[in-house]
Amino acid sequence: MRARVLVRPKAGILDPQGQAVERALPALGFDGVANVHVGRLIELDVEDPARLPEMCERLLSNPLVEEYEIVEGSS
Amino acid sequence: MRARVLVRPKAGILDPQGQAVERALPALGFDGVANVHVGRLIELDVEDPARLPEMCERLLSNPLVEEYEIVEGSS
Amino acid sequence: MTFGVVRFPGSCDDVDAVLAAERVGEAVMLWHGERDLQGVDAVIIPGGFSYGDYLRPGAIARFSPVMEAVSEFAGDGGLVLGICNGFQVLCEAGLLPGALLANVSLRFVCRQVELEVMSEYSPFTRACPLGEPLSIPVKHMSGRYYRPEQGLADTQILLRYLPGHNPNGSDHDIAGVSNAAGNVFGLMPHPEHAVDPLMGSSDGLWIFESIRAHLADRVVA
Amino acid sequence: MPSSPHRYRELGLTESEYELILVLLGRHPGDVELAMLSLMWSEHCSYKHSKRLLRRLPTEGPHVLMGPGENAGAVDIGDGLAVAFKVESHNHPSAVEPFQGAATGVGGILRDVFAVGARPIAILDSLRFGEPASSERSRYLLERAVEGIGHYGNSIGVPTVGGEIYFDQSYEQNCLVNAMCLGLVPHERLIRSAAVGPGNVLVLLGALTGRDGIGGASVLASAEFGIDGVDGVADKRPSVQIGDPFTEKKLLECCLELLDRDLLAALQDLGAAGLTSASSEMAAKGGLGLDIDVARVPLREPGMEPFEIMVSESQERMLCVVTPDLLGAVAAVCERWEVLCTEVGSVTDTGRLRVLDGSAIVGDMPVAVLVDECPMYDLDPEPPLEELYPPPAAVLRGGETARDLLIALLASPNLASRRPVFEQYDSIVGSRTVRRPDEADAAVLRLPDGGALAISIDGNGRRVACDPRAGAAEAVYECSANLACVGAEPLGLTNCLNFGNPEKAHVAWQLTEAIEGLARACEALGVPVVGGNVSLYNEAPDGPILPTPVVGMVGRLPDVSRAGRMGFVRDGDAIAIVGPFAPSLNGSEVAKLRGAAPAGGLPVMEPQAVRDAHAQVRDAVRSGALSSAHDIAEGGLAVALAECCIAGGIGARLKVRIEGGVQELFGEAPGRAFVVSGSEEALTGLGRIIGRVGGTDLVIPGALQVAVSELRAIRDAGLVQYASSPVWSE
Ligand SMILES: Nc1ncnc2c1ncn2[C@@H]1O[C@H](COP(=O)(O)OP(=O)(O)O)[C@@H](O)[C@H]1O
Ligand SMILES: [Mg+2]
Repeated sequence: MRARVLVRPKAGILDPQGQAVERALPALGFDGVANVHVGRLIELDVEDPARLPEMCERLLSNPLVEEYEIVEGSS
Repeated sequence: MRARVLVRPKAGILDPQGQAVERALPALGFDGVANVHVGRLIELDVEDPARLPEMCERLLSNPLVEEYEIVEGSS
Repeated sequence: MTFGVVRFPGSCDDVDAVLAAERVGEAVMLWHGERDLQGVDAVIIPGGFSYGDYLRPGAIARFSPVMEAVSEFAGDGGLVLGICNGFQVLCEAGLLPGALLANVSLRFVCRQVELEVMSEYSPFTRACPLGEPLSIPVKHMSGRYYRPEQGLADTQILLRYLPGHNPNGSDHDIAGVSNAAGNVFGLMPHPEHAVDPLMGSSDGLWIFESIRAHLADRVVA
Repeated sequence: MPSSPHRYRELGLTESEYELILVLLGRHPGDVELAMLSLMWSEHCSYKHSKRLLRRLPTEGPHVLMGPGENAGAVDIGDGLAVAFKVESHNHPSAVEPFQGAATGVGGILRDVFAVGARPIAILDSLRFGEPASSERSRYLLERAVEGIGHYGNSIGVPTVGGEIYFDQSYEQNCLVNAMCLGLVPHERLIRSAAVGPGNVLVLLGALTGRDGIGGASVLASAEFGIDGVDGVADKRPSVQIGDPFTEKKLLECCLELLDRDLLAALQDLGAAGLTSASSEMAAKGGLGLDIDVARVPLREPGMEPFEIMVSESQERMLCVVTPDLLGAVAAVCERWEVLCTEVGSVTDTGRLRVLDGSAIVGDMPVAVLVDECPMYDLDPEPPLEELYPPPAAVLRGGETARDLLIALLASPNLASRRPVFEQYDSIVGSRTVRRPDEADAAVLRLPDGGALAISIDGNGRRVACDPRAGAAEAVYECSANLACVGAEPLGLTNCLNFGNPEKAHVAWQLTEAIEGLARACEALGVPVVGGNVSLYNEAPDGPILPTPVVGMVGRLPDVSRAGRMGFVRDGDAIAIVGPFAPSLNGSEVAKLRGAAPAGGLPVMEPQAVRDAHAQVRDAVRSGALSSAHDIAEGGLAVALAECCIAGGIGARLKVRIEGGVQELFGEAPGRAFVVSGSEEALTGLGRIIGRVGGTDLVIPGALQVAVSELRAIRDAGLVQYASSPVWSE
């Protein structure tokens, strides 16, 4: 099954990439953008989706500073 | 409106990160994983979602090597 | 006394660490795929880009067989020094508190920085001249230390960037921390690249000298 | 299936070239053959417009172990060691995708160096972009190219120890990204690329093969594919190559271990034209033949056609020849380094390159047709009648004081501090670097025997535009002067010739004259050319780039502890000018800031006098008698003095009045003269004493007085203002 893991910085953790994007967009004429956060996208085929949370905890994200979200059965 | 942009390496373009993760997982006892790709996740509040594609083309993704997917109204 | 320097695929400063360690003792390379630490007295996890730094710096390396042995070694009180990527690996492995995030500048930075030594008792800094700043280079892309709410006592902060020298936006100018037991130490600056005046500074030698002195005492005791 | 006749044009072959192919083969080439021929006969692989000219360059020398023809040249540095080095361009890929283009440029030159068995120990980069003040694109290219170079070099653990960057309108459409790599190798580990021993096995090492960089050749895609290609042919054929320094790091360590264990008979990197070029070159150099089975090549994507596999430019791959009895040992080393290792063919004595797809033969040509038979063209050089390059926008309006000029120069993109760039490069990994950027005019790397290597890369297109012959020679002299400043004697040089379209008479003239200038300067200094690269057709609708020969020179100094520095250090030291110094404003940075086109003659060069000056400074540095040495280059004497003050954090006061004003202070005559400091005794007889080190200001009586702190601040700010802050951390 195709699965998708979204990893984003935890609330309260400084996210310079998000800030950089937020700064860059108006400069390009895109206004009305706020709360930009940049994270990681991992897409993979897994035989046993039940093991995804464990994979996220142990490898795909760093629980101390990141939170993850699993989206199953995507494209 | 909250929107989500998923940026991933274009099909056929080398994805060293994806390869590295794919090779690492079995070593951690996670078998049955394939086609791993690692990309970028951008989440943002945007007043005019109609402009998202343009933002993706010009800043959020590099159209030469990446493709993007816009998921609106998320979280 | 013998240092063991771990070599991962993608380690870059492994040879440099060996050369530096050899100025105060012996040194051997330890291969990532093997669990045998060859009875070394101290372990160095060197700088570089283990596994290409893909996913997150240190995220993949921490799972290599040698790291199991290193964890045991640390558990038994053995001295473990993590430099730059090695620091990242030790944090990912949970042997050190906190995490290392992308530099605020989002740029790689290679620069000589001035450091304040916070403890004269640690096995990793005891030989450092009292009250003297150390001049040691940093070179990294992800060196911004994130200090966890709990789990890091001030006494575990062994190195700080002097005012105006913080190259990456680290919390509290933290440049190096130890575990609670004090036998595992990670730092972003590269002491192995400051062991000879010809290379700009020899202040980094104090770190290696401290380890040597500590182990020498232990043998006597 | 014979290739449909019209295709050769889309592949860049001319009618007459295709006709020659018909004669040589006695038939129409098949698709795979046509793809291979079109690449091997391309300018990039065949040097058809430059090879004859390159013969003019002197390549012999007492230290030369490998000259042009191998992947990298090599010179003896004593102690059983050799240094291998080469500079190569990656201009076009960098213009398309600056981060990956520059990164793979570094990856490619690294492979050229370890292809001869050397461990890469240093990288240098030479960059050219349009004007950062007026061009957002140029700022973007600068930002991303620098990140790409850092990404690859930093990740693979090879220090980037030096380089140069210039900005000029003419590079707006054609930026230049040249990368130089230098490697260390024990003589016995030096290996060539010539295939040997019919019956030996051809082994492919490293990354999977994908549709990278196929670009032009994709017109050969079989019709069916184009149709069923769901996301369209374009998507199926990415031509942007992605660099993977992690894979190359493993490949590098693996290759060096294979050589240490003496397991390889020949080694060749895969660069432009991938397997096609690598296999033809190996076969040609060995005077043998090769069979390659594309069905055995491990692929990254399904459904790749034989021609795609043969021309793919996927990075991080090497081709080697192994004797059958050693295959097991080779596989074992590769497994340890997690490097893919595949038998893809064998060496034959047929003198033919045969391409098989399993049992089917899809290509079979004499190697000579691929490598030697490509027609070589003579150029018809014509000096241009009117000026080729429009004057730049004037930054100075005239009437400035000397102080104003100095400040404007230090703030200008071409002279401002490069710190914002070189701080993004790891310049110290490897524990050899004893002179980092900004500490001396050449990078210095210590050697095991207590000596050191010195490296410098240089080229000034504006001056070459003024006078291609003299300007190209100046690049050689300036490199040699940079080496002298740290006490090093030149051993050899490499060069990259970046020019416009050689089929145009005036570009042909620039190229011919520049090569003549290089050759004469090399002869005058006794420095052999051991390798290089040519990048032509760097031309936009509104004209060619400035003629830009880039010279990379390597030298040696006996005692690393005496390596020279650029900055003034000791209060009270005397300051002297050494060497013939008759500057002119033509082609100078001041002239550029004043809006003058690069035109007018350059000051004459007395080779013997210059050579003597270099030797004097070199010997003085080696003897330890000097506190500092710095050559007078862009910005002339005033800027040279300012740089010495800034580097040392101390002032200087000239006691002589500088006659001649602007020309004397800011005029340029690079590669000839030096500003040195040291005790009065040390400098007497060495040069003309002009002042003293000391105080907090740079003082030139009757001309200017500026605080060193102010000079530094201005010079530091120069480039920073153009550095668009990055959005992603790679
Ligand atoms: N400007 C030059 N001066 C001297 N040698 C050159 C020059 N340009 C190319 N060469 C030599 O021609 C050979 C082929 O160059 P190139 O195609 O760049 O090699 P590679 O394919 O290994 O990168 C190399 O040995 C190179 O050193
Ligand atoms: Mg090559």
